[in-house]
Amino acid sequence: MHSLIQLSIVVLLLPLLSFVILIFFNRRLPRRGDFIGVGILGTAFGISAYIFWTVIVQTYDPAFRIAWDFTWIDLGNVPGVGPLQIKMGVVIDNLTSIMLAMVTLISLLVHLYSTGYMAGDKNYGRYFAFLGIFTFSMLGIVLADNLFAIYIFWELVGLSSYLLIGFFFEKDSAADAQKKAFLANRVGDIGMWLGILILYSQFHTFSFEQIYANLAAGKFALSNAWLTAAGILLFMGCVGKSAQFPLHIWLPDAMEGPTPVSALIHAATMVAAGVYFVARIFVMLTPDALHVIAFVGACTAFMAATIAITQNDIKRVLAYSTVSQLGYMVLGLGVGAYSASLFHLVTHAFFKACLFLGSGAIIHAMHHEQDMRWMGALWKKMPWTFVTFTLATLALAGLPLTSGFMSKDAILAGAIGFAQAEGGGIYYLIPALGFFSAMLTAFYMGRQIWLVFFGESRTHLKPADNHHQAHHVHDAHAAHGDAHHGAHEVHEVSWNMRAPLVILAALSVFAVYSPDPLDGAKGWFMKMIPTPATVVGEANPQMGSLAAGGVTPQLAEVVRTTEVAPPPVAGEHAAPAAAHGEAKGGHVYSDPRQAEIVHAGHAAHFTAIYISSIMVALGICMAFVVYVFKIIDPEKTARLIRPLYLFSLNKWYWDEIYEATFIKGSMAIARMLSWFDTNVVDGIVNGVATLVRKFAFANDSFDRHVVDGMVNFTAFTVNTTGAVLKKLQTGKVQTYVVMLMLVLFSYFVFYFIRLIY
Amino acid sequence: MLSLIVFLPIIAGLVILAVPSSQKQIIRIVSLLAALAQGVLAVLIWRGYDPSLPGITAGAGGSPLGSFQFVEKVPWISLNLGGFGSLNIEYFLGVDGISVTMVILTALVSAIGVLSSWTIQKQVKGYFILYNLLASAMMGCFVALDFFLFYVFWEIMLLPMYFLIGIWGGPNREYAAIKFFLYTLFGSVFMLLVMIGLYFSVTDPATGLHTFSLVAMATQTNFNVAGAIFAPENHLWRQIAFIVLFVGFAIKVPMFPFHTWLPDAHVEAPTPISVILAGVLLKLGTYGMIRINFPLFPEVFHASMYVIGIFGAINIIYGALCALAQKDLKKMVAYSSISHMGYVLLGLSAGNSEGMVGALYQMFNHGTITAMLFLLVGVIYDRAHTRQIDKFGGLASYMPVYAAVVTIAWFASLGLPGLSGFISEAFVFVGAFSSETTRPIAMVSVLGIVFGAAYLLWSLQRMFLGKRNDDAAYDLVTGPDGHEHIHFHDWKGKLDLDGRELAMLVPLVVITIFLGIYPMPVLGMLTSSINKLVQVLSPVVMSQM
Amino acid sequence: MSNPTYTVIFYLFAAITVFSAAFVVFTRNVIYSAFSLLFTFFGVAALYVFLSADFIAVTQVVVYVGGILVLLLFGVMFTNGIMQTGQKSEVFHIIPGTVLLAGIIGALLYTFYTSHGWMPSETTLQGSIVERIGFETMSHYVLPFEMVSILLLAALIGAAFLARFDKSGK
Amino acid sequence: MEQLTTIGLNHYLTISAILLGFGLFAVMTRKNAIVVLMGVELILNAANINFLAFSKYNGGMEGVMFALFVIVIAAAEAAIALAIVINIFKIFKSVDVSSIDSMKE
Repeated sequence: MHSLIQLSIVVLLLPLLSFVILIFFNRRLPRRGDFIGVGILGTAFGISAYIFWTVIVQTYDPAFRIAWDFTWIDLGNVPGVGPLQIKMGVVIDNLTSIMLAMVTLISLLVHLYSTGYMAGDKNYGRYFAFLGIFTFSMLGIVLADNLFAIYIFWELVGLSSYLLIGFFFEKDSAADAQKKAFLANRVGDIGMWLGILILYSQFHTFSFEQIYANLAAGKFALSNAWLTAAGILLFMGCVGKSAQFPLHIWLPDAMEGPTPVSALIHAATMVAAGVYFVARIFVMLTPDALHVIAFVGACTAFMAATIAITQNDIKRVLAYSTVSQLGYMVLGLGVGAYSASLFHLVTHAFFKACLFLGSGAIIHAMHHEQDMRWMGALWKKMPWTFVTFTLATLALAGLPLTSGFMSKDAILAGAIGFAQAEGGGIYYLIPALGFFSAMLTAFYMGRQIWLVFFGESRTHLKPADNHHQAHHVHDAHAAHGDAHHGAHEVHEVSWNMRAPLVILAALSVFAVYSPDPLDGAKGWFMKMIPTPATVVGEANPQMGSLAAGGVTPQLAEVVRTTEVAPPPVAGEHAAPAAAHGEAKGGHVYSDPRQAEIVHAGHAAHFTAIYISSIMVALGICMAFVVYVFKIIDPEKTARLIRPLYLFSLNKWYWDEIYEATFIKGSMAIARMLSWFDTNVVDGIVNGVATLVRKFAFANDSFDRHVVDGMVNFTAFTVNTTGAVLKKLQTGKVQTYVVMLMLVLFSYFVFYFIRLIY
Repeated sequence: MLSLIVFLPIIAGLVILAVPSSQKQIIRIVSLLAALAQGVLAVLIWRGYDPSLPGITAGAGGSPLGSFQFVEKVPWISLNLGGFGSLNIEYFLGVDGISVTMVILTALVSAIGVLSSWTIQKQVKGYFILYNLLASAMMGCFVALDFFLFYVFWEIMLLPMYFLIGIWGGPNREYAAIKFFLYTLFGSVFMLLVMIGLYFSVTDPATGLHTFSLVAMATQTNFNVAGAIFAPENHLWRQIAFIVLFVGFAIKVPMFPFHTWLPDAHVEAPTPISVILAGVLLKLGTYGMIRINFPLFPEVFHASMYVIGIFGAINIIYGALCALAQKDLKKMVAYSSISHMGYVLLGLSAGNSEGMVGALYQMFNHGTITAMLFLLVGVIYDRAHTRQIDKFGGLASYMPVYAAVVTIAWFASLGLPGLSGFISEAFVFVGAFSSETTRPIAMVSVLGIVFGAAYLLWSLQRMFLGKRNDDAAYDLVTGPDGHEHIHFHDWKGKLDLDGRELAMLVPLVVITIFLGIYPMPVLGMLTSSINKLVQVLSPVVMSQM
Repeated sequence: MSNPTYTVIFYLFAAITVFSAAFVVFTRNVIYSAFSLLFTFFGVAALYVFLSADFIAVTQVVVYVGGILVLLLFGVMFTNGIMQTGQKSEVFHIIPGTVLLAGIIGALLYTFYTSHGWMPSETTLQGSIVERIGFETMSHYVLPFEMVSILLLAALIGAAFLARFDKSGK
Repeated sequence: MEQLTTIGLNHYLTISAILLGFGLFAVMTRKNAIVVLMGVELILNAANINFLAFSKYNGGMEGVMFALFVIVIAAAEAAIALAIVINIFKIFKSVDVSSIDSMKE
């Protein structure tokens, strides 16, 4: 076993240890054991950082990959299949090591932050336990080398998400939200599970490596449509977990959970797991499946952005922006901008965590006020928060010199390239939606910054009953909140909440990822995470032989480039590709479609930068026009386009639609079936019983009148005969003897008559 | 060994017979000791079991030894029936992978049932005598390898169950008991006919005589009596026999549309009987299918896989939807049992190793998980004297340990990874999907996962989360320490789980978690038997005959 | 068996048997009946000797004469005072009785003498058979023998029980 | 004449038949229970003669053994019967069989 594998397993198990210790002993430990959670996560992050250092910095090899597995379930010699084992294992490659470091870092920061934010909660220890099991599950997803393990940890993050969303379970809204989140995820999960089943039913293995090798060898016996279906179904898992349209509805509600949880789970890591998973299965997605993914991503990005502009709750705005950004990532994967998508995943994780933690700090300082309409003028009171929050906002909006700028532009460039490669038409809708969403993002983030940090303080404008309610629902914090409440003083948060903000904001700067602020492709990240070669290309039978010959599917290097890549395309784009970065220079894509998209994407790089900068500038200008200079009154505008405004405010009415169709429908069917069960099925049973009873009664009367009648008739006959014969019965023994002898004698007589005749 | 594990409870019952009925505690302790001894024996059997021997059919030379383990085989009834030939019934016990897991499950659930019976106050002596009789009969069913012996145990089981529901049950107990009794009797009467037909169709290769031995029956070449009713060429009668047996077992499972006795029986039965009923008795239906129905008529099984699968899917989705609509917690759990047994049927219908392993493992897990669910329902019923979901709310704040265990049990039931139910459900789906026949059914059945989550989470929310309902079955009082507590009317015991309840639940929780993380202790015993069974059932083997 | 002495002696005993039996049946006095029965038993015993069954003959004398007859006499004495006039007993069903008596005897005799179905064996029983009886009793008939002994015991107890004085009845 | 002088099976059977007839007559006609019993004894003796006669002319031991058993059973029968008679006498103060007709009811 490789030492890195051993270390990664230690990293995986440490948060579980934290969970076990805290769930059983939190009440017996000083400070409810929060130091255990923080300490263990610190250790885990240390080890992860070491892995990161070894893999990314020291090895610096795009093809780096080590794997280890063990037999988890041994099914013996299965008839028709042969020896069959279900294996569990760990794989470490560049992506894994980056994700490990990212997850443990953010988790550590959130742990640290929570020591301040959650202080005084009655279930303080349990909270850290839940964070532990979440981190464990998330690391499991990151490290897993097979679909089954991913599915297991997938559900486990669902569980931890469920537990943490419902942490304040005494609130009905929290209880509703946790149930909604779990069920929406389950819907996605059954799709994912069916996708896994399609693959398993063909290859009898869950391992990525073996599935891809088999696929590349062309051993998929079903039609290509099944493969596309498998891809889309697996993507459904991502739809659920990453809150893509149409299962995005749970994520905004999930903000009922504590804010650090929102930062960790519902912004930075868990929701990104969907994207990570699609990246893992990227090589087996057929072009058709990718198209579906791209459109879903684009729709999600656009829809969530339109909703975000009208939300008033500070966390909801961020939630919808998360959905929108996840849409970007999914869009990126769909269009084939694999590296860019994952790049955006990481950058987004940091700046969105920063935003959420920042909003948490604001909420904490505002005594659990979440409505932006009653905030304002906080920048002086909370300078640290203001600076970090603004930095992260810039990254989210995609302004130059930030990490978000690089990653978002790479995705949009990929989208343009994709549209070009696919031949335009409807495919231009995808980059168009992307750019439009970028503008909306800039607008609503500008709105948020202004409403929260600038202008006048509007705390006093809040309607009283509303105000009261806000406290009421957070009664978990009542004791803590009241201590500050009397002062009504908004102040900067303590160091343990500030430090994470600073670290995360620092990680949102371009320099961490790339020396060139305009081009992420020059940075280490995109070099380390190259686009893998597809294993399902329809055009290349040679691929099969190659992959079967032992080339790992993740590798993009292909020996026989000339045979495979169409010369015109390669020639046309070779120069720009080389110009845009030597990272791709050595790689020539085996799949012509993939190659074309990547090269077109590189060609479109600057186009994307121009367009998106314009869009972002436009968005910010709009925000300034509306909120800073107040040239346009937002309320008047809202009245003017009231239907649209309501449409956005009510989140496109998705909740209502689902409520009316699926939930009501399910309940109606359930009630109907229950009625059917008690009245029809059971009714038949009882009816049969009644019939049998009726028959028994009929039988009884038949018995009494007919059968018994005959018996009675016989008895009557016997009675009358007996009256005659009674006379013969004297009761004297000797009479009977005489009769006996008479009978005997009559036998003699009979005998003699026989003898004579 | 097997005789001992089967008859230990009866011995305990005889001992109890000698104890005066006023000595309730002694009666309980005797029962508990018997159950614990049974558990020890089960552990010994588990440790002594060699997972490499396949079972299902006879080993080399037609001898059950070398294939089955812990075999006990002595002639039992030998009657000369003149023109009908002779009747040879054997006392034939033995275990293979399929039954050994069920033996362990039965021992476990019986012991927990005894603990759960501690609260029974009415006619304790009679109760425990019947209980021990039931425990013996169940165990006997799982280890009997002679069809006649199996049938005897099968019928013996009915009687105590009838009285246990009919005397110690809820308000509508007579109706439920009679329904249960008639339903199962209906199934078993036809089973008797098929059994006799089988006897005259099969010979034991070792002796050349007719036999009731299920081991001999599982090999199709032993159906060598010319012109017999179930001879291989007699397709129609074999199909009829299969259907009749299947219905007999399906009633026990219970399979839609024969399931309506189950909610009634569960709602009326006292908690320990519900535990036994759901934990062990339902398994007898599917066990009978695996042990008797399928290997004896493999070609009919093969032809009817699709139909069985459809019934499985109906069970899964129908049960889950019905559970969603229930207002009575126990009824909901009962319907969840129907739903979960649907997974077993679906896995069996797949006819491949993954599906069968999943089905068998699901049987084991459903035994432990549903036992847990019913115990938990019993806990709250003891306190509140109601099971209406609407009558609770916010319990998690006041009974944290109970809420935690409920959460684990509920999540185990909905198939959360890391808990044992997940692995079995996953394998059922893997198997059903891998089989060409049942693939469409599997695709529909996965909806059951969502509905399963829906009803469980919804009930969890309504009972445990949020705040106390206005018409809840308990009062909110402020204790001397200033904290709010709840108070159940006329409940004197501990508010949260007490020691006895923890003693019942903690082993189940531990087993559920352990088998969810590392399933091989149970799966390892199953695999070789299942692979053998799949071989016996596969059409390739049949065509070679 | 054409020895005339033998024949004569046979007829003598046959006559004793038949006539004393007739006297048993037809006399009105019970005591006379009983004593007449004594002769019948002796006659029959003598006939047994003719039939080579000497052991049975002895048994006949011992059991019937020594046992049963004494019992009968006791019975007579228990139920009637000795030498009472009430010892005379009435006759009942005289006509059907007589008819049947004649008819049955006649029918039997007619059967014996008209049917020639009797085919005596070549070897008849000769000499004493005591030893053979002992042997048969202990071998072939050991189970009936044992059962008879049980029967006797039961009869003994039963008789004692039935005939006991009912003290509480007083 | 030869038939009369040569004693054979039929002679014994004749005696047996006559004894049976007398016995039956006694059982049928006599009112005194004791005499009825005597009739029974006659019948038994008739049977015994038959057994022994057939046994002699068949050359086997079966008849002899049966005769022996009959005697034994007769003894038992006599004891029981007399006990019953004594009981009847106790109850009805009479041994008149014709007056005992409680079986009629």
